[in-house]
Amino acid sequence: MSKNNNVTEKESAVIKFVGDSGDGMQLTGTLFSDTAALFGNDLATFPDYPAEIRAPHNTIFGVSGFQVQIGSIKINSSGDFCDVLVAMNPASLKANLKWVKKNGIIIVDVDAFDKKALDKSGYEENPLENNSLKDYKVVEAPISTIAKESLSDLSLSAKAATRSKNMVALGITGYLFNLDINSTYKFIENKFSGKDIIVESNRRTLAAGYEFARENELFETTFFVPKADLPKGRYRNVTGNVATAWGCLAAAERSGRELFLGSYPITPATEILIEFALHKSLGAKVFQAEDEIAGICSAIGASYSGSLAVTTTSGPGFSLKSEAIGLAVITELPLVIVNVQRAGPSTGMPTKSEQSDLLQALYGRNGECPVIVISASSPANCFYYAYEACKLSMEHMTPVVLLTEGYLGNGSELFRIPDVENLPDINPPIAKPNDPEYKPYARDPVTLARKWAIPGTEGLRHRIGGLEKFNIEGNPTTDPINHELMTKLREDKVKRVENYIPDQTVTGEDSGDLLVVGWGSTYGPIHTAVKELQNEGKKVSQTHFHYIKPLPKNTGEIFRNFKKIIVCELNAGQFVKHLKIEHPEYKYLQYNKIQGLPFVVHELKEKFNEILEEK
Amino acid sequence: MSKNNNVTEKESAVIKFVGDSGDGMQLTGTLFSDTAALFGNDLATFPDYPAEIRAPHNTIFGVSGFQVQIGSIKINSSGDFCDVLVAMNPASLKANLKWVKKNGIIIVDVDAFDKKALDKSGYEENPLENNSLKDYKVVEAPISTIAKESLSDLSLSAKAATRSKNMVALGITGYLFNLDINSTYKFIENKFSGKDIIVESNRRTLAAGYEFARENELFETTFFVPKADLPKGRYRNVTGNVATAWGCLAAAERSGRELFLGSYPITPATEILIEFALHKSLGAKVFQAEDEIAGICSAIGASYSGSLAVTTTSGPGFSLKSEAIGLAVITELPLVIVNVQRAGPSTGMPTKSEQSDLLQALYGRNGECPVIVISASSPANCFYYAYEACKLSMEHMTPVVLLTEGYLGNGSELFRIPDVENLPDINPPIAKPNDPEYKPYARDPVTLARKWAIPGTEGLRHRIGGLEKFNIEGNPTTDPINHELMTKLREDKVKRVENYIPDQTVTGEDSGDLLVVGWGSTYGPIHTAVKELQNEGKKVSQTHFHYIKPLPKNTGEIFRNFKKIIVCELNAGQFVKHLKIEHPEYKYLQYNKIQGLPFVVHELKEKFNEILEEK
Amino acid sequence: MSIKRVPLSEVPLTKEDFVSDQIVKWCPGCGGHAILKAVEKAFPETGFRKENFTFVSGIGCSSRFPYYINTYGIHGIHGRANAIASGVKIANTGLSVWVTTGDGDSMAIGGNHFIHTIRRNIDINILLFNNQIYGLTKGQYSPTTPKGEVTRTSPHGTIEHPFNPAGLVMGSMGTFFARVLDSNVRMMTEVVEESSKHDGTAVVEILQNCIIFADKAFSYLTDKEHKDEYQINLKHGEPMLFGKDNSKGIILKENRLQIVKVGENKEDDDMILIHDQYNPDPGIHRMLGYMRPPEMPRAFGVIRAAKFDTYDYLMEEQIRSAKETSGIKCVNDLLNSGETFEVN
Amino acid sequence: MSIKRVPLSEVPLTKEDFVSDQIVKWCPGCGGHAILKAVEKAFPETGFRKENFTFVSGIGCSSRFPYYINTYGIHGIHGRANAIASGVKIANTGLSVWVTTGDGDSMAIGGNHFIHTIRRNIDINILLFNNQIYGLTKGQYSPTTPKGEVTRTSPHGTIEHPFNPAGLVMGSMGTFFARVLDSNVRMMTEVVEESSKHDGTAVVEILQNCIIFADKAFSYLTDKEHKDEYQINLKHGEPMLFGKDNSKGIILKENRLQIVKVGENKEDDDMILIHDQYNPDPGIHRMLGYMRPPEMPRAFGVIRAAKFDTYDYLMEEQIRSAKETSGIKCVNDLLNSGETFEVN
Ligand SMILES: Cc1ncc(C[n+]2csc(CCOP(=O)(O)OP(=O)(O)O)c2C)c(N)n1
Ligand SMILES: Cc1ncc(C[n+]2csc(CCOP(=O)(O)OP(=O)(O)O)c2C)c(N)n1
Ligand code: SF4
Ligand code: SF4
Ligand SMILES: [Mg+2]
Ligand SMILES: [Mg+2]
Repeated sequence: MSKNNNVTEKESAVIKFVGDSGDGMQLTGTLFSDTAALFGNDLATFPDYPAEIRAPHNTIFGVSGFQVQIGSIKINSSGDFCDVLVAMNPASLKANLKWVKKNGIIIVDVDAFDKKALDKSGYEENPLENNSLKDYKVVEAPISTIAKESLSDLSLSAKAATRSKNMVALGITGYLFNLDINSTYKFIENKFSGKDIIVESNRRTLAAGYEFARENELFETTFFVPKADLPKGRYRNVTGNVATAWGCLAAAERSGRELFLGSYPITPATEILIEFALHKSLGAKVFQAEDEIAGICSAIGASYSGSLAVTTTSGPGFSLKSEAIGLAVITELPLVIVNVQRAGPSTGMPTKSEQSDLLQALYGRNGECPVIVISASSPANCFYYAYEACKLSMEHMTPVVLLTEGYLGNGSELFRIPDVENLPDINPPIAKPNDPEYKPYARDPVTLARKWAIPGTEGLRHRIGGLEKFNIEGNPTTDPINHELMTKLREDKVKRVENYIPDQTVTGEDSGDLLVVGWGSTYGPIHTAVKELQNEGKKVSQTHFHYIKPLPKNTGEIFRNFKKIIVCELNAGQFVKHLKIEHPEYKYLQYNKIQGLPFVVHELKEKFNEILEEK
Repeated sequence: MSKNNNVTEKESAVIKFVGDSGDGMQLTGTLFSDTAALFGNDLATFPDYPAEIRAPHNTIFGVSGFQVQIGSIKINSSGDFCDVLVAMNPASLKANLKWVKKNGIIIVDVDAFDKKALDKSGYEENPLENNSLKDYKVVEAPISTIAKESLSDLSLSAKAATRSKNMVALGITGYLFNLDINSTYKFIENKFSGKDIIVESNRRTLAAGYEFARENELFETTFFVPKADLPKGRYRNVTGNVATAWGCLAAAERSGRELFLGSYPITPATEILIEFALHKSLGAKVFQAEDEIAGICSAIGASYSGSLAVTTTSGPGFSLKSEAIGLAVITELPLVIVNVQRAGPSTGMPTKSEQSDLLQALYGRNGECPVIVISASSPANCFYYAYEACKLSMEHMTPVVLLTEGYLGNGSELFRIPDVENLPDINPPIAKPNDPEYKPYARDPVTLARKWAIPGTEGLRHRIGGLEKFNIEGNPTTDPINHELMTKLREDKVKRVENYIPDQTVTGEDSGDLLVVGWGSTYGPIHTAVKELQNEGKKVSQTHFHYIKPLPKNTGEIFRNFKKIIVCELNAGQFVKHLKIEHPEYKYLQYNKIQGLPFVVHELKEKFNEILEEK
Repeated sequence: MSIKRVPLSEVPLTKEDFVSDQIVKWCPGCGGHAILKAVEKAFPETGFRKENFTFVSGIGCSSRFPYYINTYGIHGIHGRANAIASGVKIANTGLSVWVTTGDGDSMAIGGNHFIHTIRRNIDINILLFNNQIYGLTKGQYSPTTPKGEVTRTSPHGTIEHPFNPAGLVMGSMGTFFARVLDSNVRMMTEVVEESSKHDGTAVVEILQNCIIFADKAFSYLTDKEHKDEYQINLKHGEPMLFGKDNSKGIILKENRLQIVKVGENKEDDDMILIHDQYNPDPGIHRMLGYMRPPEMPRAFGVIRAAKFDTYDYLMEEQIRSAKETSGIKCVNDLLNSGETFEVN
Repeated sequence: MSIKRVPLSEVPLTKEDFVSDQIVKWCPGCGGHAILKAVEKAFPETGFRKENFTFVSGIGCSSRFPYYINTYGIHGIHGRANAIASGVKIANTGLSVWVTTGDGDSMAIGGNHFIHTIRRNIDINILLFNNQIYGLTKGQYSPTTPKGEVTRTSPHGTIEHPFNPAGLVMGSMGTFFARVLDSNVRMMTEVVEESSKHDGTAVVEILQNCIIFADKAFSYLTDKEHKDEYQINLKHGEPMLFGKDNSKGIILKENRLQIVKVGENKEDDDMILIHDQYNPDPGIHRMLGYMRPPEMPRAFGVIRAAKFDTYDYLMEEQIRSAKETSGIKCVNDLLNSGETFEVN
């Protein structure tokens, strides 16, 4: 398709679309990513939007962005700095310039750089005119004009027409990356099926952008990112939140338990709830509760009555669930609590990501109140850890907290679609009708799990509750020795899960100068940084945790073989506190960032190098 | 008054009254204690009652007890084992026999040992008849009969008459300890003033018990516990919950701020709310909210509008307050949260004591959300730590969690009444009208506290809230660097409180073989155990923490000088986790008890000896 | 309309099938004992299979109920009984779900779940033990304590207007509301049975005497001298008569319920209302719910039992229809739906 | 009766005294802008000192309001605005306290605080932005979303009966309820001012258009074709007339509000109701609150403004009287009260 024959092949590229929150940057980015994915690129995306729904035009705080990294190699994160920035107005350029690589391409809608917009964004001079962008390749395109013109003969309002300008930008970018615009059309058709006028206007503006770039030889060279060398299989692009919902649905199917979701909307976890609500055909019962407390309490009720019960939330909602988690712990019922962490404390920065609810997950309840805590590290593996959370919860009859993050929940990446039949079996310990041995708190001698006796079953009538109860019999009691026993049993039951989880693994050598420890969304940047240092010959390895409580059994063995250990987190140091408690025999260095932003590779490398050089 | 001339002087004695939950054991114990206190004994009490209001008669789980230790020496706890047990029925005898010292006196209401009562209590034979109590001095008194007879000419129902039998028991015990029964009369008169018939019946039965003991020479010897050698001053008996309320009222008076309490009843914290409600004349505004969330939120509102705001609760209610504590942290408003801990998790054992909310106090909120955490260690010093909590909260503009325990809240001891004028000054940083420098988040350079600008003040209109905000200006922002700065400032503000709290002290030598670390209600038993070992020449010292976050600055210095450190707690090991985080350079041994019961001295000594012997 | 899917018992049941082996730990003389008896009596009458009864409660004296009856049961946390019960029922629609809760549990901390459950018309039965006090925590005022009452937290009398549970139920568009006295075991038994048959959230307010902390709170209704004048027992289809020998009737005039003496005036007699508990319009039910001495008698019996779709039924319907129409039949279908591509 | 102790401004104020320097971040076209304007206009009319206005909010688009007006303000957490405001007012009765909240904030998560604040009649003003959707979280259904509506969490339509805020207010014995349209800035301004003068909890339900997620939710009321028939503006002391040229009136007949054509029938004309917002009996106010098209018009304006003691007033009274009668005047008195003894 390219008119210009000058095509540069790239292993990977980072593209970021930025504009007003009403400019449709999220859709643009998603379409770009889907098109690249369908072609066969590996990728990871990250949408970054303000808390305001439609913030005032042309303001810095109103900037909405969508970043994607595509590659012919394995892509582990949405990337630090971008090769191409598409900026729909001055404010978005201003807010994002620092993220553009030197010599990177900046495509701007030159129509949007009028005096008013420049003033509102805080630019004193037009940056397109004062040479301040000389370190970049700036491509000025009259994007709004192109949109308007290409739609002139359609009966659309001027507003609707300008709303399509994002498709012009996408057309230009598609041209730049030699994307197959025909598949983008198809995505548009599916998305807006039934709304012909919208399909048509988007199609036209997309084509117009593409043609404009081609006709005007807008770029010295276009780029081509070859197909990634992916393992055989069927793939799709998936966000962490969607993957989380799917993992739970798969666990329901495989365990033969109906799924019940009790949830209350909260950014950035709402999309899990939305995804469940879409799939009534799979039998999931979705209860949008009046608040988070009703969300979790209805789930506890559903669990008691035999469903795989899930509740999803983010920080403030997780706080509200504290008391009820205690009830699930003492009643020893299965329950999966998903916390898509966001930046705190309190309401904090709701649309920004952070890893600061880990200690709350471990300790945020009255009394000695242990739960299993696990975490996902990429949008796609949210599927597997959600599945695992459900499995552990049902098989061990205890609540599980699954920690993800806004960055994972909203971000997307390629997901190799598994066959649900190949996922591990799930065998909840369901009590049999009229089992003469049944006692509410009789335990499996190996896992210590009690049985799940479902109301309606003959011969198993029993009562449980939030009071301390006798082991085995289950009647309430304040017997001192029994309370100590039960407290230990509840802890031990969680501890024994270490026998059911995989060993912790190391990326790189099993011993060396520095072991980099992380958990959650930071896998990608840490991995890249460590790999690069390894390539430079440094004795650095990575170990990334998904199982937080209990920790894998071999954790200590891994730590033992490194001279130094550094724990990197997007908080003030929470996992490191946990390690100090669980493995006090080691010394831990820390690298922490509390900015609502992911790590960038170069800051990590700098830090690691610094440590390696210290003797 | 004693007919029997044989009087044995005792340094201290432990007396426990036990009976059905309707038997009035709490009143009996209180009257005994108040009488001893008025005489001049030092003392400590502990009431121990079931969750049921009037549990079925004669059942083990329905037993209500009240233990008191009186002494001519300093009394640090209500004692481990009792010298005298007063048991009103078989069930209470059965439940408490294990707590009676060998050769101790057991006074029973022999009228209550009928077949039915014995059956219900689970005794197969009458223990009074089968020689099973041969290791004790059993005193059988027809207590019910005495009560009935002494009231025969009063127009009282039979039920009302038997309800007075506790006074007979008190009369007997009063005789045994040579108490001044006249002052007991006065207490009764005050308590039931206006209800003449009750005063009269109690007076009569009390006298009848006393006379019965005297006439029948019930005891080989009576006891006399001389006055304690107390520092000069005015004294009273006070429970921890009442002392907590008073400490807050004193802080309100000294700071010139009105007190606002937003609270919801919960065992064992309700008495604080009740005590505040009694003293409207001091201007305290007491809002009994619809739940704990409204309790704390109304307090936050009151704090914003200029009051010293307090909220009181116990474990489950503390969980519910998690989210709102975050709001108080990020708005940097003063707020005192009192958690009278009880045994968890969940509803747990509501009337039993435990120290298991410490980690929740530290970490039980979303995001990085630091608060000051302090704790009281005796009923009387609840007054001072409540005062201190208010002072630190207002002067440093941050929430403070004050941890007490059911054992402290319900327990009582002698309290030397201070002059409120002599308490430390409290100077909240209140912004002045029309202060041109005022900015919502401008900070004191030393404490980092922002100013308290009270609605209604001219020239200070401003807005605060749960979103992250710019330092100094206070407008909401998601600026990355600012968020990191604010997170650190909030932490640092709490950390700097270490400059305003006293150094940690050591009881005993500053160095040695073993340092015993504790916090909260365990002070008494640990102190006694350590003192006894010291007297045996062992190199053991005690350090007891009241300031948990931040820890006193010299904590490490103290730890450094001991070969071993053991942390003793009534939980599964929470403070020790905190120490591992804050002072990872030391090794900690642990002694934990999770039975809803306090430590007893001999178990501690045994453990300490064991450690001392290990080489 | 919701279809009750609680399976019926194959054998006839008796009270004994529900008697638990646990010791009942309420105070002697507590109104709870009578309520327990009424429930044990009513349950065999429902015809439901005994394994399909499930009790849910919060915290309070009233919330100990599940331990005292031989069914499935979950003793929850304070205020959350209705939220837990909502989950129990939605997840397992074959159960007959019963909530026992107090005026503190459902009107104070649990007020929100109470009104939302009612609004959604989830098919559960709520036995609200209204003793106008917090019993278990020993005598603090509750949201139904009469204004001015002295309690442990209101030494100078409360300053709060109490809720009328009927007001909240009607204000939340409730479909079933009944009121009974703990001392009237016969009526309680009948009402419990009627409640069990109602499709949707059935609220039964039980005026329960707490002998320890609010003794005689309802004696103004039950005293010999007032009993006849201050109570009216409503029965569907029957005229609203009360007083000694049914000498008084209730009519609606000038938008107010008023009392007439029977037989004094033909016109009045003709206006005496016939109780229609099934009337979908809550207008008169609301007025009946609010009636209060001394002007009017307090209404007892089933005041409202209107038919509306239940939440749990509508949810099952949506799932059924989605299953019929959607191409996604299993999770593999879901994973492979939308845009996917093959790498070979 | 409560005495308003909000001090008056010594100088006359104007709208500009309340305009904030912050950028208003609501979507262009959001109903919030008009509400803000109405409040800015109304406040100078109250005569109150500008430093004594305090805004409190929860979380939601509506809850951003405090940032946009130049008063004292606290932006709280989701659902808790009314609880926070209760504390603000009780602690500092000299303030004129305003809550801005949404249908999610006060009807979903905050429902309990809403009804309890109303029950207690705490003297605050609640501006309830009812846009029938969760705006800030991008379009999930709320407890006021009409049944059947398709939203992001109800792809097949909701199955929940919505709350009518008037029902909850009346069911909680509310003393003040008004309803206004965001498009009617004049009425909003008047109602806000009336609310400010009311002693007790004043709830103003503002039907607010969310242009992004529930656009035109109220167009059935405001469309040219329906406007006249579906809206009635109530004014105290005036007959309840509406329709084109006030051609219709409302009467009460057979316990129902009904519409009559004015001038058709003398008897009907005489029955046309005169609005009495101060009537302590909530009977007719409740009916007015529930009226709904197509049968009846929706009622706007102040529907109820009854006088009852406020909680904050009663509390101050109790404190005043305790101060007068108690011997305990300071904490030293307290510490030394009861049984104490001297050791020398
Ligand atoms: C979260 C929480 N808050 C408070 C309590 C303490 N509490 C237990 S029961 C109760 C009130 C009981 O009153 P009600 O619901 O009327 O029940 P009753 O005992 O009168 O039957 C309270 C405040 C608790 N257990 N949990
Ligand atoms: C504890 C908690 N739960 C959930 C949220 C997410 N949340 C923020 S606003 C909102 C609802 C907003 O709806 P509404 O109150 O109607 O306000 P609107 O935006 O429509 O004005 C929700 C669910 C939150 N911030 N905190
Ligand atoms: S305290 Fe009251 S409600 Fe509770 S069991 Fe006793 S009598 Fe019943
Ligand atoms: S999302 Fe709706 S309610 Fe929120 S600011 Fe935009 S238009 Fe207003
Ligand atoms: Mg009650
Ligand atoms: Mg809304």
